[in-house]
Amino acid sequence: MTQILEITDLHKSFGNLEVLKGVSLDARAGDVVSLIGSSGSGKSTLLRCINMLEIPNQGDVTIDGEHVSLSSEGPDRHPTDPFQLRRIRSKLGMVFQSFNLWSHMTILENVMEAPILVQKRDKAEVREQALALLDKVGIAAKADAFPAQLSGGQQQRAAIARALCINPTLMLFDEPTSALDPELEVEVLGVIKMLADEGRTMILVTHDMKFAREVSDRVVFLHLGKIEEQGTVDEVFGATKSDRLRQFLSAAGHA
Amino acid sequence: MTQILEITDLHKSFGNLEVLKGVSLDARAGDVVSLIGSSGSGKSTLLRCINMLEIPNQGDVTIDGEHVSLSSEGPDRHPTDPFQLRRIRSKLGMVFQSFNLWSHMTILENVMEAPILVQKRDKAEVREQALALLDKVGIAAKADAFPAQLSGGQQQRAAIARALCINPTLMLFDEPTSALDPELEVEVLGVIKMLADEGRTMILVTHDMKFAREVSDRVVFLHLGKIEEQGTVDEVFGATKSDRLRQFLSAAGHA
Amino acid sequence: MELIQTIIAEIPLYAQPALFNIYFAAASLPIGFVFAVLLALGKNSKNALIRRLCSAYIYAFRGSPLFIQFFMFYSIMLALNPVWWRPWGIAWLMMNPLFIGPLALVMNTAAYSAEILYGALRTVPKGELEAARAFGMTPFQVFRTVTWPNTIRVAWPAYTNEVVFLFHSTALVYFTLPVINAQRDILNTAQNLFERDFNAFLHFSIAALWFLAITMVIFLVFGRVYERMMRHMPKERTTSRPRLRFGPKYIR
Amino acid sequence: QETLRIGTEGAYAPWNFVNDAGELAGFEIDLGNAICEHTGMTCEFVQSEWDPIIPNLVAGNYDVIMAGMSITDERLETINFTQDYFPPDPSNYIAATGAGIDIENPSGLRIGVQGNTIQAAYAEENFAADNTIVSFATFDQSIADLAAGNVDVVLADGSSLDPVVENSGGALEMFGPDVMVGGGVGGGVRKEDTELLATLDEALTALKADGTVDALIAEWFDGAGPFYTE
Amino acid sequence: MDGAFWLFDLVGEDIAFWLGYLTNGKHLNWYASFRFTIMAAIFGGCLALVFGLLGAAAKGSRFAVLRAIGTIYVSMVRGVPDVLFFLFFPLAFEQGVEWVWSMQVCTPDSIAADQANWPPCREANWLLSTYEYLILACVSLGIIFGAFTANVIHGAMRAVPRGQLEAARAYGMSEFQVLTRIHIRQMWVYALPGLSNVWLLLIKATSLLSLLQIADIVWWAGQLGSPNFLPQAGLVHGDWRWAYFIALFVFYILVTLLSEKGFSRLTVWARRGMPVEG
Ligand SMILES: Nc1ncnc2c1ncn2[C@@H]1O[C@H](COP(=O)(O)OP(=O)(O)OP(=O)(O)O)[C@@H](O)[C@H]1O
Ligand SMILES: Nc1ncnc2c1ncn2[C@@H]1O[C@H](COP(=O)(O)OP(=O)(O)OP(=O)(O)O)[C@@H](O)[C@H]1O
Ligand SMILES: [Mg+2]
Ligand SMILES: [Mg+2]
Repeated sequence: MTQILEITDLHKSFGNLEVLKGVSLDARAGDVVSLIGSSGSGKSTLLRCINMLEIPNQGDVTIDGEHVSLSSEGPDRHPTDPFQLRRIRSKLGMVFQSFNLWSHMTILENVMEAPILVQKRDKAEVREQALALLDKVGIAAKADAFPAQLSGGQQQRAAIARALCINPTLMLFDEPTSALDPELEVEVLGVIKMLADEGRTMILVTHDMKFAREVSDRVVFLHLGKIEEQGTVDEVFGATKSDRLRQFLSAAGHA
Repeated sequence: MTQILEITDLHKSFGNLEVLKGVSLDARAGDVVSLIGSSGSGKSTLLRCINMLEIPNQGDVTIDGEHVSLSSEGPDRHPTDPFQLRRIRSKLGMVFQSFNLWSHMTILENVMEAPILVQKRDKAEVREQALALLDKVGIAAKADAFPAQLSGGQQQRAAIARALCINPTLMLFDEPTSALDPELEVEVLGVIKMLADEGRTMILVTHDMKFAREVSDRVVFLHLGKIEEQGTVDEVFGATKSDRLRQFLSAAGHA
Repeated sequence: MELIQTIIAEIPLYAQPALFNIYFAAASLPIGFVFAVLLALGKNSKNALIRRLCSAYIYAFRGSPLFIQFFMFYSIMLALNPVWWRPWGIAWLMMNPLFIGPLALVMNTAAYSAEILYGALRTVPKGELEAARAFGMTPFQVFRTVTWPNTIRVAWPAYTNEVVFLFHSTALVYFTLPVINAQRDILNTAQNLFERDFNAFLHFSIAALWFLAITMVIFLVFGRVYERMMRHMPKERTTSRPRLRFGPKYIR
Repeated sequence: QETLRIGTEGAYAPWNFVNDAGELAGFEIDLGNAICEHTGMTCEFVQSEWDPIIPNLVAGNYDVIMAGMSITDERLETINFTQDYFPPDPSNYIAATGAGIDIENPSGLRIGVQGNTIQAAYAEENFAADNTIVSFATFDQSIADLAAGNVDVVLADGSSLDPVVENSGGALEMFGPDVMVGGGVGGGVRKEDTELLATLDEALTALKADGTVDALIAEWFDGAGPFYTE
Repeated sequence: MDGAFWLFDLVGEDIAFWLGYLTNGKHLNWYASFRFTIMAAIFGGCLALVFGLLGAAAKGSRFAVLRAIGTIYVSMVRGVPDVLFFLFFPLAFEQGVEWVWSMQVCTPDSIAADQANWPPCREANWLLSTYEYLILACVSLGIIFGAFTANVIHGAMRAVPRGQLEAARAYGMSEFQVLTRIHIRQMWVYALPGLSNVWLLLIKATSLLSLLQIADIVWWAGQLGSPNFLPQAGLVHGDWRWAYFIALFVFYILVTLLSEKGFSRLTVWARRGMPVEG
């Protein structure tokens, strides 16, 4: 299967704090990769490096065979080709922990904004797809509401629809349910499960081990900025090798 | 023993919501009475009616043999004799859930303020007592610190010292530990236990059944604005009569 | 070189006029502050009539230009002169710009400061108030122990800005009131000098410099006081601690 | 056709003022128009506050000041004047009727004047030591303050005070000696505008000769004069 | 007055007299002079918005020089009274223009011939009439209150939640698209309360127009209220200025009231759909 994502030896520092210390990771089409790890281990940072919301200080990211061109390594590193960056970003559907729906637009406008503005697609066609997606995530009735009028779970589902509408090659989820109450969490996890079953390629940061076990093809355990262990669900949860991971899993089990 | 507190047929409504529906309660010198009950049952309201932070719509409160004079019954009821009210209040030491220390005064100033201002006592004498009390609750070293520089547990202990310094006839505690972390809770419960052992008269609203069992002479279970059951610790916890209380206690045991 | 000499020669010309600006500010601030406290308490009162009256006063004086207030006050005082001030023998005081100026400024700053204090009054923690009441304090004692210290601390940064802008508005006094003998304030002096040689850049810049310098002194002093007031707040907690910033919300 | 821009105050009846119709009117407005007619120029009146009226002339906002301005040596240092179009006229004291003010030995008085006038200069020179001089921006204001009792005395042009006394219903009266200051009222022009000065002088001479000036004076100053014709 | 007899019959002598008085030419001039105030407020307000946006852009710029200019501009009005600026800007502007012009037209002879300190020669003199002063007043108001506006807008730009912008970037919007579609659009919501304040300040500052030799409502109020003793000049009356100034006082309060109403409407509109806090 085709390689969708390839990260090689990624380093990222904030000032003096080195958050990622050489991470390599890849995902093939249809893979669902869960990133787990304790708070502060660098999961969000890694995810944000994939679509260059954070620019890695060192290391490369290749998406769908296209290498993101960055200037020479160091803290001042920046993308050299803004057009390429935008093209690549528009293949990545990011779902944030705090939804980040644009609060001044209706749900439908939120979903249609990027396809029309960035991908320059036909408005009518986008609209059709947007409505279909909203229907799929179960909030078609809310198309003309504003984000603030929705519950957290509905907002997150809208955010997923927004990400889907750009027909992304790769979906990125950063703890998509941790801002939600347990009841609302269920709604959103249901949608993500559905996408996983459809065979979408996804990278998923989560704290919910049960859910990770359920949807992932591969699980990656990040610890202090490095990948401490990775493998299939069975390998990681069943035959844990690292002490750290065992410790982490036992703590997570309690919570 | 002398009757310190006597409440007869107390009613209190907020607008259309009747929170207390006829509560009668008394406490004799040296009694430690715990008020328990689920959230919203009216425990805080009852406590606040004792020192007239809320004025009951109906019913009487007698403290240390002195009947608090109120105007005719109804929603506009108010104290008719502000001097008497202040005199009675200065016999009641109230400890709030959220401490309510005066943030711009040092701990020592907090403790000394009411005795000097309200009871017109001699400054040097008050100071001596205040320092002794701060020592007693274990925060003598913090006398000159400001509240914001203290941990929650220390703040609550300071609040207890403040209440003690007016030599109250009756101490009122409204969930004094529920704003605290479990570790800090222990500190404060220790101090309250010490006071109970000293033989102080206290009314204590609490959610901590274990603690209630430990310190109380009598336990009062409030439900939907009425006293559903009351008696000694053994009667209430050992030989529970009401179904409601049994249900409440089993839920409390889980938490 | 010549320019520098001109500037240096010019600066002291404003020293005496500056005293007028300082006088106007110094005379009106304390009185205005006392009124402001009363107005703020009135606006916060339970009594509907008092509340309405105080709110209306504050609204009127914040909602209209000080420039017009000066004219209005002078003409009203003048209209009252034959019926009140002269018969009572206090005309010498009531009609003096050194009195009417501060009077108008007092009425004005009282409204602005009252709004600031009112906003601060509403942030007084209810729990602290209840604690004071629970100890049997009288309403006045509650005010002294809890309400006032909390209010003034919250209001201080905004009040500092109000002081600066009151000081700035003293520049309007001699644009509106008759001039007694040779009393002139900074701006008047600058204008006078300008009308002689048309050197706008020199005179107005020096006048601005004087205002700026005095403004800085005000900020320094009020900032010091604020530091002392806020001793009880840990320095890091910037959220609960309004920063003293040179960022006025209102001028007139 | 050349334009003559005339600067005036518009608050100094009967010399120049805004009437109830909202138009500039008064002796100097009529005179200005007469001059323009005589010289074949177009008149344009520009209103200016009194205080900066000379600076505004020098700055070029208008070409001639006709604002009841007396010819004085001090002013002659900055600008030129045409020949007078109103002869030297006494200034007078005005006060509340029966105030009993001893103007010969004044002390502790509040003396009102319009700022930057010859009367202001006179008061400054003679009374400043023992009295308070209150300067107003306009003549009207000084009278308003006098009527309200805020000043004890106003010193101003007799010609302007006449209608005030006449219409005050007996509340105000002129008293004391005439004060002779200034050298008549003339039009102020910039020093370098010698040509304009000559033109205006020539026009004034002609208008005086044919009685126009005297007729206007008689019309606006309640029958005063004639000054310039026999 | 002859034509107004029917009025006398209709409403009685007193009212008819006052109606006549309040509609005489002088009063009509007063009413007409409100146009200066309104124009100054509207054009001054628009300019303030323009200067404010420019100032905020400069202050938030990536270039240190622009940032410094922006910061100086924004803090400029803080230390010095607005009246001073209001007097100074028009003079400075006039003198600046005359100075540039004098380079073109002045000859050594004409400079020598000129007596005054300014302008260098007569030919370079720029005559200011009411409308030119009005334009200068608008520009001054724009500059002064533009500084306040810049401050408000700068703060509002920073108040827009970062997540909103990150989401836009994550979907591949260009920086310009992020700025126009999301950032500026949401900025208004946070800026409106501050802008409302600045607007009220600006309205109040329009009362200063008379300082620039503009016969505005304040000047006319003084004229109308001044005592008049000359029958030829119209109704003989005492000092009525207090009444006229109270009228202006009330006028400004009403304008403030209306403005606040308008702004709260605007806020509701701009916030539609957005979360309400506080
Ligand atoms: N913009 C930033 N500037 C400075 N430090 C940052 C920044 N973003 C993240 N960090 C730091 O980098 C470290 C890793 O952060 P990151 O958000 O990637 O952790 P995480 O694994 O996602 O944790 P969590 O589960 O709490 O979200 C943390 O110590 C964090 O404080
Ligand atoms: N000031 C008030 N105005 C209106 N309603 C009030 C007020 N104070 C309390 N209530 C209502 O009265 C009811 C009882 O409140 P109270 O605080 O006495 O309950 P409680 O038993 O102390 O509960 P908890 O354990 O949560 O503190 C609640 O429904 C509460 O919402
Ligand atoms: Mg994270
Ligand atoms: Mg409670």
